[in-house]
Amino acid sequence: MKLWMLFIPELYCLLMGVVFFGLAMVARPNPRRDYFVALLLASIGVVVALASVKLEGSLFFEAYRVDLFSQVFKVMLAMGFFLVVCLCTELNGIEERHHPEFYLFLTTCTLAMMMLVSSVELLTIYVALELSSYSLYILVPLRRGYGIDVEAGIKYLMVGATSSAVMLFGLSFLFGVTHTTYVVDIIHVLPNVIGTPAAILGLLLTLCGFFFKLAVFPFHFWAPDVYQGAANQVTAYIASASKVAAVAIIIRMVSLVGGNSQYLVDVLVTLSIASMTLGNLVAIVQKDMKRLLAYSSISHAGYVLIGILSMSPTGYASAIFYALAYLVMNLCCFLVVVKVAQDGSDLKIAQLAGLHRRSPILAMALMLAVFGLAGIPPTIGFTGKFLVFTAAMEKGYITLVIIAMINATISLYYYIMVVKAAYLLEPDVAQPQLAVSVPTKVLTASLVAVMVVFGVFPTYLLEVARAAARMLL
Amino acid sequence: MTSSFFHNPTLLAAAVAALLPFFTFALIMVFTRPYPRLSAVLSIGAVSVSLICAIFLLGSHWHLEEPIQYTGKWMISGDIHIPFGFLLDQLSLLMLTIVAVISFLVQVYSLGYMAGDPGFARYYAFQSLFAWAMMTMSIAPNMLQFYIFWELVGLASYLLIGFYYEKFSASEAGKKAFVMTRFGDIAFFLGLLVVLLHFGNLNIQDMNSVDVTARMSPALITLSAILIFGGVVGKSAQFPLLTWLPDAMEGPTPVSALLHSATMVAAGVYMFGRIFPFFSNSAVAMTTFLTIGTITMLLASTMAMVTRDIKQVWAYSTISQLGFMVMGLAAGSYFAGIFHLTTHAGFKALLFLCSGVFIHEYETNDFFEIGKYGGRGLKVPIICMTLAAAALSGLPPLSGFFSKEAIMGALAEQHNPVWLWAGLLGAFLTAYYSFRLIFSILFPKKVEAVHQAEHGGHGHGHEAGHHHAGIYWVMAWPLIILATITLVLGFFHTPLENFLVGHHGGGEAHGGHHAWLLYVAVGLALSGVGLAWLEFGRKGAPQVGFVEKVEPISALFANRWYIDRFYRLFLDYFIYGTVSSLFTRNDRRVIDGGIDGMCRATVGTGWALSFLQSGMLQYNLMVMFAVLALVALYFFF
Amino acid sequence: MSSLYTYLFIAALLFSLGIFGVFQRRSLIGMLIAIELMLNAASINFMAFNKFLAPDPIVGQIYTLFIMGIAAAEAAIALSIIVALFRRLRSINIERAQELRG
Amino acid sequence: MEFANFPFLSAILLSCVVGLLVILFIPDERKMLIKWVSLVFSGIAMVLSIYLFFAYDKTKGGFQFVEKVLWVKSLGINYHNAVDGFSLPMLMLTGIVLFTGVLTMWELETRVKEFFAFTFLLVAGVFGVFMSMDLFFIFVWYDVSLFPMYPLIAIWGSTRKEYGAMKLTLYLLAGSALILPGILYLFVNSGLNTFNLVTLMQPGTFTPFQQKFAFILLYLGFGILAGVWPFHTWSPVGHVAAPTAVSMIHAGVLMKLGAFGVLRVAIFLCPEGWQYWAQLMAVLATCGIVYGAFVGLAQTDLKYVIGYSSVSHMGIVGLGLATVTVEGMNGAVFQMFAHGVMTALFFSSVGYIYDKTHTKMIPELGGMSKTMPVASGYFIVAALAGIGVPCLASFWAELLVFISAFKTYPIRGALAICALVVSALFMLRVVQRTFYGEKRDEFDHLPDVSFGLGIPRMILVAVIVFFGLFPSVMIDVIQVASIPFINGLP
Repeated sequence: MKLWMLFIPELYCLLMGVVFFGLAMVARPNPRRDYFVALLLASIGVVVALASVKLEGSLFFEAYRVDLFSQVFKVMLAMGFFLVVCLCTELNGIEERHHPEFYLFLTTCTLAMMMLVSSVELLTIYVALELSSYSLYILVPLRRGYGIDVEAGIKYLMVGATSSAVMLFGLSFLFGVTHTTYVVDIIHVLPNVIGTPAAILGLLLTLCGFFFKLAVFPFHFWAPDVYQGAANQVTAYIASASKVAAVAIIIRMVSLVGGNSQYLVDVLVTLSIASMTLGNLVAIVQKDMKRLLAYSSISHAGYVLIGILSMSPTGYASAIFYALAYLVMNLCCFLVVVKVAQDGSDLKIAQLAGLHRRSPILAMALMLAVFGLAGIPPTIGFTGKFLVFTAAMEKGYITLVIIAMINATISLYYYIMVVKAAYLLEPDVAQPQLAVSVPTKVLTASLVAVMVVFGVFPTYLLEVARAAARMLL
Repeated sequence: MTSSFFHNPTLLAAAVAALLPFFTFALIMVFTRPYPRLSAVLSIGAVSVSLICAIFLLGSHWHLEEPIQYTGKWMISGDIHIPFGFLLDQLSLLMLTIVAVISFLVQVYSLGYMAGDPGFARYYAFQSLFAWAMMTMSIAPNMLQFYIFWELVGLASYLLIGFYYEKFSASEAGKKAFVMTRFGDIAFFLGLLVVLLHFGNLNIQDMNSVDVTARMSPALITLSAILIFGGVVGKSAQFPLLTWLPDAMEGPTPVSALLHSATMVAAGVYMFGRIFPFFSNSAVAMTTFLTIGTITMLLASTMAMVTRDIKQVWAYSTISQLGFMVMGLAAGSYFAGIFHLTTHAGFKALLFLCSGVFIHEYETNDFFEIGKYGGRGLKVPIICMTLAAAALSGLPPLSGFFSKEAIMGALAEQHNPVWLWAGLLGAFLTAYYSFRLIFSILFPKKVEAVHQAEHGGHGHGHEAGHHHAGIYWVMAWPLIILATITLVLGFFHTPLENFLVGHHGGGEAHGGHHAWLLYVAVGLALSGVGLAWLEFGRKGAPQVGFVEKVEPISALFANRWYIDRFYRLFLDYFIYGTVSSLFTRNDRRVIDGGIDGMCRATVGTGWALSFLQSGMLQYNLMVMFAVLALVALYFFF
Repeated sequence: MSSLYTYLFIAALLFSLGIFGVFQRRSLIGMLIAIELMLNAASINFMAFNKFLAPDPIVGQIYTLFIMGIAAAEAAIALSIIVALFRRLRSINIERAQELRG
Repeated sequence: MEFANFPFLSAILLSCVVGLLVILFIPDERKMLIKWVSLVFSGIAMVLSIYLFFAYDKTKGGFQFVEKVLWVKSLGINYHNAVDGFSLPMLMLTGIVLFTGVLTMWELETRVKEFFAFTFLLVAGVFGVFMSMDLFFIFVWYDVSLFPMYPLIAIWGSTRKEYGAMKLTLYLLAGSALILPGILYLFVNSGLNTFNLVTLMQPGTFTPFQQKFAFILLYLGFGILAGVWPFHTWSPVGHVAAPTAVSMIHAGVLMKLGAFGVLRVAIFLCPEGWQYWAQLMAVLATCGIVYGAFVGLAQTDLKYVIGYSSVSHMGIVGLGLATVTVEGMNGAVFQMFAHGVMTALFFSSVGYIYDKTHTKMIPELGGMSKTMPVASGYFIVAALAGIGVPCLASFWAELLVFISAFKTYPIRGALAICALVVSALFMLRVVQRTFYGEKRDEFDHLPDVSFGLGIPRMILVAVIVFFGLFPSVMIDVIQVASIPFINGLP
């Protein structure tokens, strides 16, 4: 097998980027064409990612590792990309002439994240992370006609740049302590020196950059603004694919410690509880659907951290599972957001009123997705939470689990408010039926099916996640 | 087991007698409610079969040596066995017969009294239920079964007292009866539990054996006896739970007859008799009972002296007679109490049924009014009622005379003469208030023609014209039968005594020991009658009793010694006003309010935290670094 | 004087100055410059660690080069967004951009 | 038995799930068809559950009708269904209440499809909890049965429905916030890597401390749903808000879910914790009994009255469980069943009255016995059952519980027994104010319960009376489970 074959998913993304770049060169805008090209390429991308799941090996002087862990995440990223592209039928939030650029930056971002999950060298990680961030920085202000997008963009950039500067500073300390930039070597060295201030400071500061991606408290400040300010599809992408990549890299970094640092665990526990609580509490008072989802994503970052801070194979596996579950549920929510706010505007929760009449299938999907986010069985969200909590409990963190469950109860409140809006409230002015095309229905139904089926039969996904997690050690 | 069951006529008869009314009840409730006549036929048929069985049983076991007990399992749960079966001994056979007779007569009587009532079928269903509960209770071999049917008796009387449910007072009375007797039942139940836990068995025969004293300490026996007696207090309307019974006459009059004679209230005394040996193990308890009985008897007598309601007079008289029975039993004379229960069943049913005729005829409960309308014109009822009142007063040679003498004899055996004097006073008062009523009806003040005319015009409505005669005689026959019983029952004194206590009642007190007592008692009764004659009977009598002349006492009696008022206040101020409303407020404010407050606090915290997300980028960054610094500090300290 | 800690101290100072600048400057350009300072602090660290500790002498230099390049890209993107913001608000003062909150 | 291998339990679950799916694929407009489909599937569930009750081999005892499929190997999760003497009455109860509930809602016209879909989802969860032998599935089914309550109450409910629905849902799911940690705690500490209840309940699996700790988590968690004082306030509020059938299912079945959870999970797995905390359980239960009765006395809303009577009656269940005796457990399980049927009857008659008169405030009603004799009759029967009149099912349950409670905790038992007077007072007060007295002219034209709508109520009355007259049918089944369990206690 040729070495470059290991790089196929990334190469394919690169190819896609080239295509979109070409489309962007063409003068006359044609959204339909752009959409179908993107859809076609993205679907092939999923196939390519799936096909390369079994690959294993390393590239670029050991700086780049291809294993089950990375490939699983690549599949998730490709899926996320594909699903976001699926949502772009009514890409009304972005000017038509910018559609190719939109796809282009989505592609580069996906490419960067794919590289991120495979990177096992600090510089590679840094470069990949920055590439993905920069693509998003540009995507956010692409929105048309709404004053808030540029503000959101600049805030995103400023917070992001600061965080990455902090991360870089931390990386320098890691380098200083371990004398190497290769993760494989760090794994061997770091657990021995993790007690020293420099090492712990380095790791902590490094994690800041990734926490920023995942929107963990206190690096979450960009999330609500960006979710609200960016176009709906962009938000969907940020909320799903980008979070998945962040989970991957945090798992990678935390696993460096080898479970030796009580201090790091304490920090992670604190941040996790703070994220959950803050996210859930503030979400209660939100009126805007995307802003609500932003706060919910902050709290979910807390839940994922529970799995990660267990620092055990089961913990990492549960975090991987949770990331996947979160991807699916969140995309399902955004599907509804995109379809209900067809003109690309922001969606107020109150605007969901009467959804059960306007489109029963969307209402049902929304309800299931939202209950999934709340962790109600038999959805995949429950299974994810269950696994995460099991992992934490194996380490004896019962207080953490109870706090997390109480948080889940609090979160139920605002999720139910969403369901209530969709199922119970009637709009002030009678709204027309929502035209839901057949492909959309199929997409919705399949998302719902994935949520329920993998919630009820988690075995397969769980085994994959476990196998992936074993690759780390 | 089934085959032996059917080959044994005793068991079969007992089963049929006890269970048949239940099937009628079920049949009527489920199927025949729309057909009143059919329902009545069913019910009366069932009760007459029960009657035949009861008489057969009584007859065939007149010379019973050993009690017959048959038990089957009803429910077994772990160590708790709840059997279902029959205990046939002298007492239960007697009671069974009394219940069957009275039920039968009342049901026949009701054919006339309840004719045309919209709830006719329902009425008969409840009557059957009542009969079933009472009969099964009578022959219960085990106190748990006894308790279960005891409760059902309470239920049936609740349903019947509140039969005219549209009337507020009727439903109120039903509720009152149920809740007040429930109060006693709780004590009863607790007492049974004490026995069950410490004695391990609730079989009536075992409880009555000497084992009890061996297995339970005297204190426990006293405690459990007093608790169990609580049931008697509730059901037999003893002090302090006596006020439900006068209200219970809100039900149809035949129901009162049934309730006051053979079923509901008799159940209490019957229970006393049922486990009489158990009770007599504790002298303290017996003295308590004697006190309660005496208080009850006197209180009720005073109340009866001032009321103008014919049914209430009999209701109070029931209470006072029940007091007598309890006194007799508590004084140690098993036979006296039970004998009085038997005779009382007869004449009290008679009294109520007679009153029912008057009420049905004149549609008023006030006996002065009845007298004015010409109550004495109804020959059969007035004669029967006078007869029954005489029996109630203890005038020879009627049945009441004999039983009362037996009780007096028992009281005279007591060391403390107070009981006897109280008893004699009671006898005097009884005679006085009974004949106060009788004379008021017999010799009314000047009859005003207007009333007559008014009455004749539309007094008792539509049915008067057509069915008058038939209905009248349907109602009259049971009266005549009961009057006969009242007349002759007294002469069965000795056979009954032999039957009940003949073989093991060695140390029974006897009226004969105190010949002087007999004369004193009769004399007092006669003087009571005389006083009533002076005040109500003779020509130009003032028709105002001596008590009624003293306003405060009269008010005290008329208000039932303010016992009801006290309960009302207790309920309003303590139960509703304090406990219930405090709990409710606690529930709304503290418990529920606490939860709501927690939720509101959560939302409020969310609102407060949302200010963390200020629009100002640099504040956000500062928070970010501040937290980072804190985390780092945590590491160094 | 030229021990590792000197460099680390300078880097830390630079980093702190950068943080201070980010907090203090209301102008977006100023904040961007402050962030550059923080990046430079990281670069100094890399160089210093590389010089004093690491076996491979060029890692730190490579890092620094990459950081410079990436920072340039970042500056370009940031400036373009700042321009867009300026078009909308007629200002590059961050205090003016406070529409998103809560 | 030739049917021994037929998966009856899964068939019950499937009848709910398939019913749900079929309903989802019927167009909204075919309302009658939806109702008939619901009726048929709920009928199947009921018949199967009753069949199981009588087909259970009492001489053999233990868990029967076992179905076991490996679900998630790495976590030791099995799809494992079985029934014993404790769960059989509950299954039967669920079947009966579901069927009668569907019949009760026959006149529903708004959003019929969604209503029955949610109902089936809920009931599937309930059945699942009652038959599952795997902690994971118990929890899953438990949550599945809770969340449909929100839409069911919020959409079809009445008084303060959104508030009530939200409160109920949050409160109950807050309970599961304690249950899940409890379950996971046991799972992790057993070291057996299995969620299988039968394996975990072997003596010696958990240390006494672990049992005490886990028990209190599980007891409080499940206890919230069982209406344990002082966590009961969701119940009156929720009952008042819920539509008739939902109240029936909720008060009738769902509250039992909590008590059953305490029994099946907390008590089965942590018997020593049970004995340790029994004192506390008894105190809370007694508080609930007394308190519920007194608060019920002050209510003016019919449904509130029933809600508080449920608190009181569920206190009896708690008291029975707290005695740690065979009689107590028998009584508690019997009481769950009896109370379920009784409350269902309560709510079905109140629901009917409310549908017709549009009020359930006691002062606004009165003389209903004249206006609607049949509907009132059903209520009165339920009220009598609630008072504990003999020969109605709940009497026996209360008798057993009180006997054992008095034996174990004389003072608390006596207090609880005394509360019977209060409960009699408040029930009869309601009956008197609502059904007796002068009839009101404004309700004259209202129809009484028709024969069709009477069927579900007749079934319920028949069940109450049947088990009131033949309590041993029930007790014999229950004690097949309770006697070995108590004897096996350390």
